[in-house]
Amino acid sequence: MSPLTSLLLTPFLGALLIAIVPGNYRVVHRALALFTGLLMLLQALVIFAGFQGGGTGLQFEQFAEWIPSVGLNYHVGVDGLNVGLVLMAAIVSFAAICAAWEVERQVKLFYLLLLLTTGGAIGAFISLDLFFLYFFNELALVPTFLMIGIWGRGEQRNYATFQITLYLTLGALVALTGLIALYVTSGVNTLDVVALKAVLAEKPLAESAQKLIFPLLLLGFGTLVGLWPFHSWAAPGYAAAPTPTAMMHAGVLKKVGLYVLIRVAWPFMPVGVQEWLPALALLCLGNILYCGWVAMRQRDLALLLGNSSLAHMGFCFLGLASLSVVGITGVVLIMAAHGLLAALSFALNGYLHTRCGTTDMDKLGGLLRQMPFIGTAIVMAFMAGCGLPGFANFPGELSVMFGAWKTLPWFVVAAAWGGLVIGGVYMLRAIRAVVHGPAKADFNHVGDANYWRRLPFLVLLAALIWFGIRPDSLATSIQPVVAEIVKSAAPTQPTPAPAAVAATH
Amino acid sequence: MPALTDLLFYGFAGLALLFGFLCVANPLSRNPVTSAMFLVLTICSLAGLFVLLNAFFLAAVQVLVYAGAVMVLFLFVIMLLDLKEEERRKLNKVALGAGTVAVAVIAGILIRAVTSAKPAADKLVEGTTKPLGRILFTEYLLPFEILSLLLLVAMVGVILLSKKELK
Amino acid sequence: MSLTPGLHHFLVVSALLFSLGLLGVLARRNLLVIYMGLELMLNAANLALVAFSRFNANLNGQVMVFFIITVAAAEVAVGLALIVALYRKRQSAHVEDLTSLKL
Amino acid sequence: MDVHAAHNAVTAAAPAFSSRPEDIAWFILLLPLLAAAGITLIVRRSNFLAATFSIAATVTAFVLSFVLFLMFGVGDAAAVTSPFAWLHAGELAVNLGVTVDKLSTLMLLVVTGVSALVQVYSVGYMHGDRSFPRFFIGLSLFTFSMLGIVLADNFVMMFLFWELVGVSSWLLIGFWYEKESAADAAKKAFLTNRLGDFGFLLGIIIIWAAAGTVNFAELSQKLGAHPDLLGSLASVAGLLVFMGAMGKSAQFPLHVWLPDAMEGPTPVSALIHAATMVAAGVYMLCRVFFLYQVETAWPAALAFFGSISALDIIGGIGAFTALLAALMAIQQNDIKRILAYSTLSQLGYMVMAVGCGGPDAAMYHLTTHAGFKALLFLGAGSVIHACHHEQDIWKMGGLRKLMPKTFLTFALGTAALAGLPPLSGFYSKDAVLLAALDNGHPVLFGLGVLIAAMTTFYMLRLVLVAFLGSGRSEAAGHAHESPGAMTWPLVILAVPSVMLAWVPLGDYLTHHFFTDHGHVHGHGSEVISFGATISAAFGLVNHILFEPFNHAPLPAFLGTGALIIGAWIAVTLYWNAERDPLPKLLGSFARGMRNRFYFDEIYEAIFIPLHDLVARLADWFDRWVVGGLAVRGAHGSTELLGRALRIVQSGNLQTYTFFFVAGVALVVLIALK
Repeated sequence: MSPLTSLLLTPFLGALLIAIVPGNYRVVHRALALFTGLLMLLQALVIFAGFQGGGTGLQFEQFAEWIPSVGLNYHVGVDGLNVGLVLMAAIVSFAAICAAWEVERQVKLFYLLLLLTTGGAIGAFISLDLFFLYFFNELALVPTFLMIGIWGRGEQRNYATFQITLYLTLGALVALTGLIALYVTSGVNTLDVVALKAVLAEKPLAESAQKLIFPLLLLGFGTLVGLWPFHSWAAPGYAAAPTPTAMMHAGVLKKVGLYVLIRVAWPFMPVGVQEWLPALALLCLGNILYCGWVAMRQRDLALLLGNSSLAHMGFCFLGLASLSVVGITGVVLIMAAHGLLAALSFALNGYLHTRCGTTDMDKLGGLLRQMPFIGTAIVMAFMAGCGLPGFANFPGELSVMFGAWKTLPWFVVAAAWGGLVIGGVYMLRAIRAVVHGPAKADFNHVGDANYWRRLPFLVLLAALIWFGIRPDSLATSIQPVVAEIVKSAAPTQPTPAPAAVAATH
Repeated sequence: MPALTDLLFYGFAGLALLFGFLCVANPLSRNPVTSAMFLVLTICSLAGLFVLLNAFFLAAVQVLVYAGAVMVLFLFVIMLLDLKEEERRKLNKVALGAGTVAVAVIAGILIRAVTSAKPAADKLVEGTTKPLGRILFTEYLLPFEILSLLLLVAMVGVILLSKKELK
Repeated sequence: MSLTPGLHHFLVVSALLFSLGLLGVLARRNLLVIYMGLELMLNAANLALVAFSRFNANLNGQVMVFFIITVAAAEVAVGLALIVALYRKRQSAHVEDLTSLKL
Repeated sequence: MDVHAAHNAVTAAAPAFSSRPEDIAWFILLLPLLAAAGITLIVRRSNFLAATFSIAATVTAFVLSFVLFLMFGVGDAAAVTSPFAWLHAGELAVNLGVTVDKLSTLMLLVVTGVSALVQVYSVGYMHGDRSFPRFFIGLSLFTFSMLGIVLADNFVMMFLFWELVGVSSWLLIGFWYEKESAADAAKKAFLTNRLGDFGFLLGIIIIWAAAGTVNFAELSQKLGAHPDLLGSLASVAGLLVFMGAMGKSAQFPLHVWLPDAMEGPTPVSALIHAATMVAAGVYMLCRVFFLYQVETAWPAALAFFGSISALDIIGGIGAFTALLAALMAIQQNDIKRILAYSTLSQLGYMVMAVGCGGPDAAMYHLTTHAGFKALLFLGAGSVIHACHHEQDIWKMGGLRKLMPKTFLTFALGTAALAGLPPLSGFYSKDAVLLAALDNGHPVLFGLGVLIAAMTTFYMLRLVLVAFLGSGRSEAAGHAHESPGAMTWPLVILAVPSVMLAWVPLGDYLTHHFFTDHGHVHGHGSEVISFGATISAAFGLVNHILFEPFNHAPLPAFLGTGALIIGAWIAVTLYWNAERDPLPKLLGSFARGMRNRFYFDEIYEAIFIPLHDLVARLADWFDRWVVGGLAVRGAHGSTELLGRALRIVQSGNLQTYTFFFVAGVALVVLIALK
């Protein structure tokens, strides 16, 4: 059995165990969930460490035929593209399980749903079969709707729940239509990504079909990521979600959409990509600039973080639109980095919410005095959020901007403005409002996190800093895979050597 | 010269329709007891029609079950509920009109459909107890047993529903 | 269509009887009378089935009627029990008073 | 450039990591980081250990820097690097490496030296602060980031540390974060720097896109071989990179953060705003000076610039900043703000020197300035400490007798800043003026002389008001000399303020910048080894001291003349003055100077609201058009339809039956058709 399969089974087994234990053994549920999370983290670390970077081949692959009549198989494996994402998902899951300590009501059900989400996310990242890709994504999404609805907070909870459910379900539906259309028009009876890739390399889809299917996938999965203007579910949804859910959703589930786009849409539909690239470039500005500006105006920390996370997704779309090895490598780097960062930010936001009772920035202030650890973590997280070097986001955003310059120079200017200036403005304002300023007496009773509660923050921070200092530990694995994707996505357009560019000037 | 059976058919059919009409839309009385009584009469007329169709067993069952058991139930309930109110209520003219129209339409459609169909071969079959029992206990054994179960369930349900406190 | 009663004649009677039952269901307000209308409609169907059975020379239709009568009996029992229960709760057996399905 | 080749080079270099002497630079770089980490993780609760860790690390770094300086700075060893793979994605290859050459070793000495002294000083100044260890964490982090800039061998690494300097300065300026003004000042500093970084990053991207590398050595080589490599964006790229310097070195129009940043503790002001962070911009310009030696080229949209080069614009901005800041400094009353504007002005001077094509002069002035400005700031801190955090010079006075050590060192620093021969400031200022004159910028030269006079004027005003005369407040009357931890750094810093120029520093720098290109100023063309320097130093004292007057008399004499005029006006106006006579003399112009010519107000009134307005519009759009019209509209119309259909749901059984029957009738009709 591949270690990937055991990693995938772990959360489901954990959920099963939790389901068996009666509802009033709260401690047992927590311990089981935590143990499951730890086990996943360790397995993911082993997989990441055992991964041989530098090639394009799949590793830890496992294949089992299931329904041959429709070409549906259980096929898992990692290459450079998803190995880092699997690790990120495991880290975030572990942190989310730790952060779920704050849940007081219906603990058993919550852990059950959380572990389902976790398993779904891991499954979506490692599956190499269109059906399972979609299935696991939905398996992860549906429990989040329930969690927001049942354990959510704030007056807008119901509205937000409905909004996020409808948006994401519709998005998934559009994406499903695209995937089915892809399956049907490919004409080969297989849902296997690897097999499809081989077939489509020989016999590409008809151009008209590509031009129709590509936008379905782009908009469908784009909605799951929060592509402008299908983004308005995100900020209120995250504000209403319980902390672990927000962490999982903003951190991991959002990335699944991007991952599928890179894995399926880009390499399989080069003509579609070319056709829709300008539109995508424009939309990503909506994310980077517009959502950044919106974030500047927010007075609620959760809404600010939600919009900021949308702005980061804009960088991913810009990198995708750049269609360059540098840019798309940057996208994958951002995906891993932003997963950690979003989880960290929402964990902190949740901590503030449970302890201070509010995330309204006008009411908070001076918290660095009362809670030095949390305050420092907030500073670090928000600094990472505005692209500070040393944290994992920086190399990703840097690569995206470098990669996009040749084809989309003005977009890069806008992105740099959005990332450096707008991002700096709202993050600094948030830091100023939340942790700086005179300490407020209201929060005198509010304690700093104890050693146990620090665990999720420390885990996430450590990962963020590690990938910030050693981006190559991801990039060397990502790059060959991305190079292959770019080659198949833009076969007519060989990336010019720098010398050639210089000569044309 | 029409045969006696033909006359009997027209007689029973006319009676059935007349009593049916009086059961649901008696212009003289809106008392449910009256309706129930006319329903008994309609059913008896139908039993007559069944006899004309050689379904002797069913005719007997019809009278026994409907006119006997079901109608007694109806009457019991009517007595139990003591429904005097019906008389005081105003007749909803609009509803009556709409209902009549709808019914007329349905009736028209049905009759047109029936009369436009091809007539079937006129063969004879005896609906006596013996062949009916044979087929019932061979070919239709399983449905028959299921039906008994249904009756049991209905019985349990009724007992539960009729208990004083509904929880 | 000849005057000698054939299948058509029985079916027409059945259709008319059915319509009368429907009229009762639609126009009357008393739950019990509505129920009687329903019984009428069932009987109309029975008549049609028996007629089919007679003119098609097999007993399947009659078996079906037998089942229908049994089910109808059960249905009447349950339905009347429901009406009684409802009356206990609402002090009315009048459809106009039973509008709790309305949003 | 070929990625694999670079990668191979990296792996090839890796085994040799510990065996090469230049790898000492890595230790220098990492020592302060280790100190910061050590304090954070281990000794966070102990003031004494925190200070010890931090100071020990910085002093060790200083000693190692000195070793490195002897090995690579003195003598003619080539610049060497040991790359360490950081990010490889497609054609983008970034290796972290260190540059060890004359320029960086000198700067290493400056940074570690000043940092070490500031840290020692802080032990006294910050005594009793509840966040004492945090302060040293911040200082160590800052030193680390600054050393990163100094040692960076490529643009991306420089940008990386550039940002880190920004954030560590934010930490330090906002050290007293509970004070609203300090927190705001930190935010402002960071954001203003971010604006500069925006341009810097774009500049780096343009250069990479055209040249295919971000490595300084490779870039320099490529640009040397093909001066037109950057194409039509050459000058734009240069200016964009300069934008980074504009932010860090607080050049107009991004100068507004620096005076506000005085909200930080005074040692921070000394470290950040005298010797390191603000110098980073100038250092960077010098490091990438090859970028400005390419052919001037503008894209079609900017063709109206014609033959004006990026350097000309840089020089102009530098001179303008210098003049503006000097004017502002004249009417400030806060002792730290005077020094802040003075720093601004001197930075403008350095940038002007770079713009005039004299990076050697700029670096020269940077080095000497680091010494005496740190001295002045620390002296000011000593005064503030003594006067119980009183910063208004008009409430001081008569401190000369109460704080003799501080006064003496402060006066020396003032003299050096004013450019009194033979103190260090005179020589570096002379080099700047000479660079302007030699490279054909007479206007800038004239401005430089004017600013020199103004510098003398406002510095003397400060000294006369604060130290001489009689005490004007109780705090000033009860002032007492600061503890040894604070005065000793002053004394130590006074040494380079006086004598730095007595070693042939100018020639050293000139040698670095211009030997490659074969045109050499002055007499320092011969290779100087360390031993020779020592022996020559004494022999050449006479020669060096009077060299400016002999070699290029015009700037030397004019500079000295400016000094005398400035001093004369200052003494006339402020000797024993009780109130400032200037507002009366100059009227509204003085008010303008005092209010910094309303730049902050203009920014606050125009640019910030403009950006906020866009944000407000976006938010409005999001709330009402996307969130309202689109989302709520879709949901609202669905709900409206639901309400309409709800009318059908009357709850009446018979109505339902009616519809049911109608439906059946329809179906039957259709089925029978």
